[in-house]
Amino acid sequence: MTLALSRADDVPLATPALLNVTDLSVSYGRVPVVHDVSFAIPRGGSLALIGESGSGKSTIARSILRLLPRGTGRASGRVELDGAEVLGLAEARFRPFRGRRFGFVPQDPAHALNPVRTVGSQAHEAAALSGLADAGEQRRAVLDVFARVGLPDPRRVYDSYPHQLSGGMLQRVLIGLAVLPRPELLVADEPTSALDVTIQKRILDLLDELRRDLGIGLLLITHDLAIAAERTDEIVVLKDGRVQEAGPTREVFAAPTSPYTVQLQADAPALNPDRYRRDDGDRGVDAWIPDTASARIEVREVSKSYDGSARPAVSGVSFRIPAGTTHALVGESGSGKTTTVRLLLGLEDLDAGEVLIDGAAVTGRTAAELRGIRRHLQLVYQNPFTSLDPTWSVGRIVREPLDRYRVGTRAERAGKVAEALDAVGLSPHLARRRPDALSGGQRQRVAIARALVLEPDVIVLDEPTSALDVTVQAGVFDVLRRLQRERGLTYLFVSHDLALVRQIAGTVSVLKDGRVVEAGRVADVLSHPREEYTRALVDAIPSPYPRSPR
Amino acid sequence: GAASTAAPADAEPKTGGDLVFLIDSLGATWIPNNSSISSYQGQIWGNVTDKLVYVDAEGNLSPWIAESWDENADKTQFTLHVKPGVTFSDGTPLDAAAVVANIDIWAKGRPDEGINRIGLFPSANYQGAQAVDATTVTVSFSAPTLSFIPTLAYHGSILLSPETLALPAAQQADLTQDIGSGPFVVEKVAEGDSVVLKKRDDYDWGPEAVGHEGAAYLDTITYKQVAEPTLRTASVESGQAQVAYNASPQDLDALKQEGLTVETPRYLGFVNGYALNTSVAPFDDIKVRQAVQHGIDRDEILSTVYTSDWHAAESFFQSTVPEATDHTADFSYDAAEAASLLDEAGWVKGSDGVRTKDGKKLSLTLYPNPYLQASQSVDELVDQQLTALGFEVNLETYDVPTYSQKVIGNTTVPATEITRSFVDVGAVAGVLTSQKKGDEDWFRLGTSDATLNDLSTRIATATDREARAEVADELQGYVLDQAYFVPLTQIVQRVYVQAPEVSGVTYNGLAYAYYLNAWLNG
Amino acid sequence: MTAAPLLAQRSRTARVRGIRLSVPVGVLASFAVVAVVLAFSFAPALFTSQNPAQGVPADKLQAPSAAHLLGTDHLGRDLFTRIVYGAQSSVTSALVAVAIGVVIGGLIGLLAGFLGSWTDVVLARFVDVLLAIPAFLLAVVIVSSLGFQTINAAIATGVSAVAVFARVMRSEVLRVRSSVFVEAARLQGGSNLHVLFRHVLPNASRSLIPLAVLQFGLSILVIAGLAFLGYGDPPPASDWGLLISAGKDYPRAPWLVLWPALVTVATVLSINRISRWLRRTS
Amino acid sequence: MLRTYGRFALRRTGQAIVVVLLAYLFTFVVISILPGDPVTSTLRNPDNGFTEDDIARIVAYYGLDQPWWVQLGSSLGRFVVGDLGVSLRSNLPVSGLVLDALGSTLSLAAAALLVAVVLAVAIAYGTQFLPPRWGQGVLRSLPSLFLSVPNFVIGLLLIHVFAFGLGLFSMIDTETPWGTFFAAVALGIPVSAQLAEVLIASLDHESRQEYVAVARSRGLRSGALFLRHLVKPSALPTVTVLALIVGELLGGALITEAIFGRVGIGTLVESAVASQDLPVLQAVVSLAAVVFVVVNLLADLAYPLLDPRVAVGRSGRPVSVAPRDEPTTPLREEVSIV
Ligand SMILES: Nc1ncnc2c1ncn2[C@@H]1O[C@H](COP(=O)(O)OP(=O)(O)OP(=O)(O)O)[C@@H](O)[C@H]1O
Ligand SMILES: Nc1ncnc2c1ncn2[C@@H]1O[C@H](COP(=O)(O)OP(=O)(O)OP(=O)(O)O)[C@@H](O)[C@H]1O
Ligand SMILES: [Mg+2]
Ligand SMILES: [Mg+2]
Repeated sequence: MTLALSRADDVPLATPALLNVTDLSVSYGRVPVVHDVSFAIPRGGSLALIGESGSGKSTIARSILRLLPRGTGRASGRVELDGAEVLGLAEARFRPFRGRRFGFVPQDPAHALNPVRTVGSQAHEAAALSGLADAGEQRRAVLDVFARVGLPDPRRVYDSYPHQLSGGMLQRVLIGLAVLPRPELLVADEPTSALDVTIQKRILDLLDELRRDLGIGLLLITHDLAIAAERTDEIVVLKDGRVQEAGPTREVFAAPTSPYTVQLQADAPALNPDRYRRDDGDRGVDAWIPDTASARIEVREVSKSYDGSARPAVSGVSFRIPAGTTHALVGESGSGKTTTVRLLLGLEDLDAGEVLIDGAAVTGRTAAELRGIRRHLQLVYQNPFTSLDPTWSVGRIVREPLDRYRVGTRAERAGKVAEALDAVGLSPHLARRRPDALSGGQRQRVAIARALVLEPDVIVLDEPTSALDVTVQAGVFDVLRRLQRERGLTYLFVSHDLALVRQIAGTVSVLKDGRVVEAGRVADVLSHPREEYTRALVDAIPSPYPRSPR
Repeated sequence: GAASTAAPADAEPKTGGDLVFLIDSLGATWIPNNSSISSYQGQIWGNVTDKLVYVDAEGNLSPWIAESWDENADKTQFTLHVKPGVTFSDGTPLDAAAVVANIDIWAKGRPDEGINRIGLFPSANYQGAQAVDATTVTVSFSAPTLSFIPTLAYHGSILLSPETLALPAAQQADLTQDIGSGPFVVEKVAEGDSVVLKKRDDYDWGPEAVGHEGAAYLDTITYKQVAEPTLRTASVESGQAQVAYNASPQDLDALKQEGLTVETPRYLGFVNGYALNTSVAPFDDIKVRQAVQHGIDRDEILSTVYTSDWHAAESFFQSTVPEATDHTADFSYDAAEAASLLDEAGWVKGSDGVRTKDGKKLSLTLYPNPYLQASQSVDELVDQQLTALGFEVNLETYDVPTYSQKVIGNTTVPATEITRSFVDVGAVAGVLTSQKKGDEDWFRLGTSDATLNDLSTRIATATDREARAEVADELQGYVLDQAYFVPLTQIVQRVYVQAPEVSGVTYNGLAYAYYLNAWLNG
Repeated sequence: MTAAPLLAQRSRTARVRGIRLSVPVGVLASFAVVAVVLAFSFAPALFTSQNPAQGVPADKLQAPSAAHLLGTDHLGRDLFTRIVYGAQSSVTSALVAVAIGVVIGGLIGLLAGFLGSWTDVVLARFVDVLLAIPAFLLAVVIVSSLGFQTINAAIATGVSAVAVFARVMRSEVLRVRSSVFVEAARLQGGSNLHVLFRHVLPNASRSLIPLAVLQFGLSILVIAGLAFLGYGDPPPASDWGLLISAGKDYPRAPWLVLWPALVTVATVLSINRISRWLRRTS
Repeated sequence: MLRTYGRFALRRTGQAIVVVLLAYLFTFVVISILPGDPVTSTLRNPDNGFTEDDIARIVAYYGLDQPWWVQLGSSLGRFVVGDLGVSLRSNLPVSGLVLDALGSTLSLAAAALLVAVVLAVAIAYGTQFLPPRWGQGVLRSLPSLFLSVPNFVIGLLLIHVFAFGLGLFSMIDTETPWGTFFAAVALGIPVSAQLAEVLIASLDHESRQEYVAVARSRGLRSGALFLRHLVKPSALPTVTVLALIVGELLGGALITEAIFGRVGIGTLVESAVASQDLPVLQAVVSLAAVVFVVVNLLADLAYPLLDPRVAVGRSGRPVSVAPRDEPTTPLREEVSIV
């Protein structure tokens, strides 16, 4: 913070910073969450606020915009826009700043528009701020800005209700509405975290473009280090509401000074494509097994259509996974990844094709046989917040498969549970807690422990870390990698994060609209994508070295 | 006449005025035969219809529509002389033919069409009635029927136009179609809410005993249903109504202090008390029965539950019954006596205060009579008093339908609380034993008590009122001596709280308010 | 597509809750009131030495005084004693009502939600019928059929609450049944019964608890209403509703209505407060 | 859309009819559990002095001597063609009795609904915008208090203060505007509490939504914010609850009418219950079910039209088309009255 402060002091008085935040502290009720944060953004400049979930990023944004929850949230310190203090202004005097000088792009597009009013009717509120009184002119301005942010059919968007638009479209609408009155500063709170990588890239490009063309200052909030690195001039790293490090982005990345930043950088997959390749002889990542090797799992030409949707969710998907390797399924949202996994596990009925486990078909088995197969085939769900029964203790959750399959005596089961918890790096005293009392990373480890306890040979991981911070994510993958080495496990790993796939998978199938468009060794597919689609996916991986193409 | 009036003696009656009478309920159906004895609807029937005979508060009979009557020596044949010139409100004459039609339907009803007969009419002996000429009716019975003439004064025996009587039940149930000859006619009916009566200007045949000639003074009477007792009295207090029916006894003193009039006419009949069941323990033992008689402090009931308007029972009958005689000594309160009677009978007090004998507790269940408003409180107090004596008392309170299913006719109920009116003491014969079909056998003696059998027969077959009165005295003494019956208090089943301006109301022997002679002061 | 921010949001509220777990004063007071009422009903003799059914007739209708804290009724019985002893039947009957609602309604909802198909259709129609008849009317009809006693009023009240519990249970079961952890349990080799009793039931019944507490308060009122109309136990029973309805006949002794009414209001208010708190914390 | 909506409407209407018939049946079964019949028990009044013979003949007249299935069959047969039978108590046609009573009860219920809605909206608005903080807190605790007071206590209180104390209305003619107003207040207060709770909860919920903060970031004033953004989404769940509450009004009328001395469905029920008047009870219960079912049918049919987030699925069921985690999308099957 001292860094930022001194920088702000360096700025000549004639050109005051656009935004100047000094010693900002915020508390909710009696709980302080942000401590003495200071930074400044020059006119047309961009600054990234990064940090793990809960570090206080949104809280800072809301204090600047004076959108803290009434009653509980309290901010102190100074926030100056163009040299004018705004934190202490009466609401009536602050209102003119809203929209016209501060634009806001919220974190979560799905909840940022009134669900029972059309997009257009809400857009007029923004258009009115730009001084247009006539409804016709307002409408024209709205349609213009929708076109500007790359919405394909502005008229349709104008007439739609929010739920009729995709997340990417909503995010563009929100950006459009925020820039429509041409504010001086745009505060964008994780504008892309909810979106597919391909869309994410488009949105970030759009923001860059707007900033360039309209001279808007940008406060970009993100937890993704790579994005910050790629897109901003300056960076402030937060942890637990305190500034860990601040300065020009390039400098911070080149020589991080705080241990936290160092760790963040190490954990971000996009910044460390070779993290796991250092362990030599690791088949999971690198080995390419010839077609003749017997597959632990083979999926042949499986297809599935859900009732009522015209297009099959999965159609003719095939891949094979040799024992002890990691296969990745990638593709954008809705491309059929989860459906493929569910077909493999027999959670959905196949329309066509077959699934072979150790060369034997799964379909047509009795319930008892299926149960026997599943014993060796475990699934870790995408979302650790819903996959654990909230009324059960961790110990009981992990013990459940043992109880169900009647494995060993009571004492033996207790031993296995302890082992499994230990294997995922959870301390034994957590066994008595309920899931609510655990962090997301801990919960996902519990889910993994539950998958491990039966000592299966195959674990299917459906985006196991998409809900977690990078640091936590890195911890989970460390565990998975170690277990694979020790036990020779086979993984099927589902993700839309190509950077992560590059780190940990050996082979990959790229899905698009339910079909495999490309497959092969990760190194080959990602370095030399043959398909346009794959290339788009690869390009969307944020590059750690801004404005210096490799 | 028995006109009780609150107005100063010199007040002149005023014509005109509208009286609002607040009533708990307007009862069920308006089919005359089915509803005329209702404590609620009886109020209205009494003002829109006439009867052949009038009975005053002391039980004296006097002529009304029957100007006079003759009876033969063995009381099986009666001749009624109908007052000429009486008409129903639709203009048809109330003549001998109309009287015959009415007596017939009282006696027989049309049960297959849903029309009851009149319950207390001596139907069993009824042979028929004939119109001898336009004003003379003869009625014959197969056995001596001393109770016939009093029954004509009974609240069930209301005279209606023969056209009304011929209507099917569903139409009779519509009060506006029921045509009477009384001082008021039905003006408007709001089902379940109110009934408005309007005075009949050409009315001129009120009972001689009431001492009023010509039409009524009041223009209208509105019977309005207000279920909450406190709201009824409060409405009279605040001047929104003139009469509140059935106030809580507890309130009466305070109401009087506020200047309201409280009328507590008693009807003719049995006193309030328990008919004990001699066929079940512990009342198969005369000592226990007597202990209950002496163990109940009637003064405490009167002072706690009631007010000075209530009277202690002096006998088995209300003291307004002409045949009633004073037998207070047989059942006076004496806790020590009661206790020693129980000791003698072998009931020993245990550590919990409850007496036992042969391992069985001296327990008793009381069923408050849902037809008597204060019955609940009285039984609660009796519960306290008998508990002190070593009884274990339970109270079971039921609503009317449940009560009639579970208590009435149930031969295991140890003590049945009686509230029962009659206009002729001959009715008593029907409740004592089981000698005849239809007898109620209150004490569950069957025909085992020869003395009672004899007394009951003599009452039933009497042909001479004087002689019958002596039998009645003997009967009262015997029943109380045997402690078959435990009298509590005389019944005031109908309480009227009136605004001070209401004057000249008449209460007949059944304690209904008759407004022919009533007017509003000021 | 919105999983990530959603989750961030959820974890935040969890964290927020962690901070707020301290019990508000109002809730503590409510627990105190309920505790006193429960103590009344389990050990009435601790609070009063007088007899609820036996009074001194000479002392009838006395205003509150040192001898009779809350005054006496028309038979000279101590009102405080009657309220204390009345707690038992008021509380037990409300408990009976809630138990019927929870058990029958819960079972119907559980079966309808878990078994689905025609079981669901049949049970849903049955519940619709119960729901379509106004609860109080339904209670009156049932109590008139069972007979006018407090226990029957309690049963009737319980039956009229069945529909609410059944609906909530059913939708909870549907929610839980389709949840990921239930599927996970199946993958772990759990049978139908295991899933039903170990996962679905405990989770679905969690939201039934605040509802049951709320219904407890409501039942006290409904049973009081039935007693008021004369459909409950008669005196000398001293259910609160009965005390109010008997007391209203003595307008010159307003304390006879005031105190039982206040006790009822305080109890129900406390129960509602607790229910609200439970709903917020669970 | 139109086809599926038609199927949805048809399905819901069919269900509604089935529910009404079942309600009729249900009442019959419940009342018939009781041994004995009302006619016998009235005739048994000892003052009447009837013999068992007399009683048997009268009972036969009412058809009460028939086995229950015969009675059920004939009454159901009549019900289907709209004949409600004859009251056992008053011997008058049930349809006439019910129609007479209905007017008064409907006006009472309508007035009570109005009172409840006005009160609830006032309370809910106050909890969001009343300037002193403690005032908001007080308003927040009002619904809970309203829900804790037995409604007969409220009724008695109003009568003693306004009828006898201030003389605003009389107990003789209770159908005057003031009389109806105070009865409506007594009936409406508990209902307003439920409405207010839902309204406050959804206002609280909505105002915590991100879109409200975002709208505020566009510089909207509080008033505009409330009108444009909060009213409609909070009103939707409230409408649903409102429809469910209609039944409550009919049930509550029972006590309110008894206390205020009004004649209506409530008093009709009370007397019918006291005399086990099965035909009347059946008619009233079915009527209540019809009212409830029709109101809720309308609410159901309207919902997919009102809320853009709810559409009718191909199966003819309303489905939420909003993101799954959207808690403000109350599919009617999930809404419960508490
Ligand atoms: N309305 C609130 N009331 C109380 N505490 C809150 C509130 N909102 C956030 N917090 C707490 O404040 C801290 C900072 O939260 P904030 O939303 O600013 O984090 P963030 O960095 O934006 O996280 P994320 O990456 O998950 O969006 C967290 O501990 C959070 O639990
Ligand atoms: N239960 C279902 N019923 C109908 N359609 C479904 C269902 N589940 C998925 N789909 C559809 O099938 C297609 C593939 O969905 P799937 O969940 O497999 O995608 P995904 O690649 O896992 O996406 P994401 O990255 O968002 O998890 C999508 O179009 C989806 O809308
Ligand atoms: Mg945030
Ligand atoms: Mg998926």
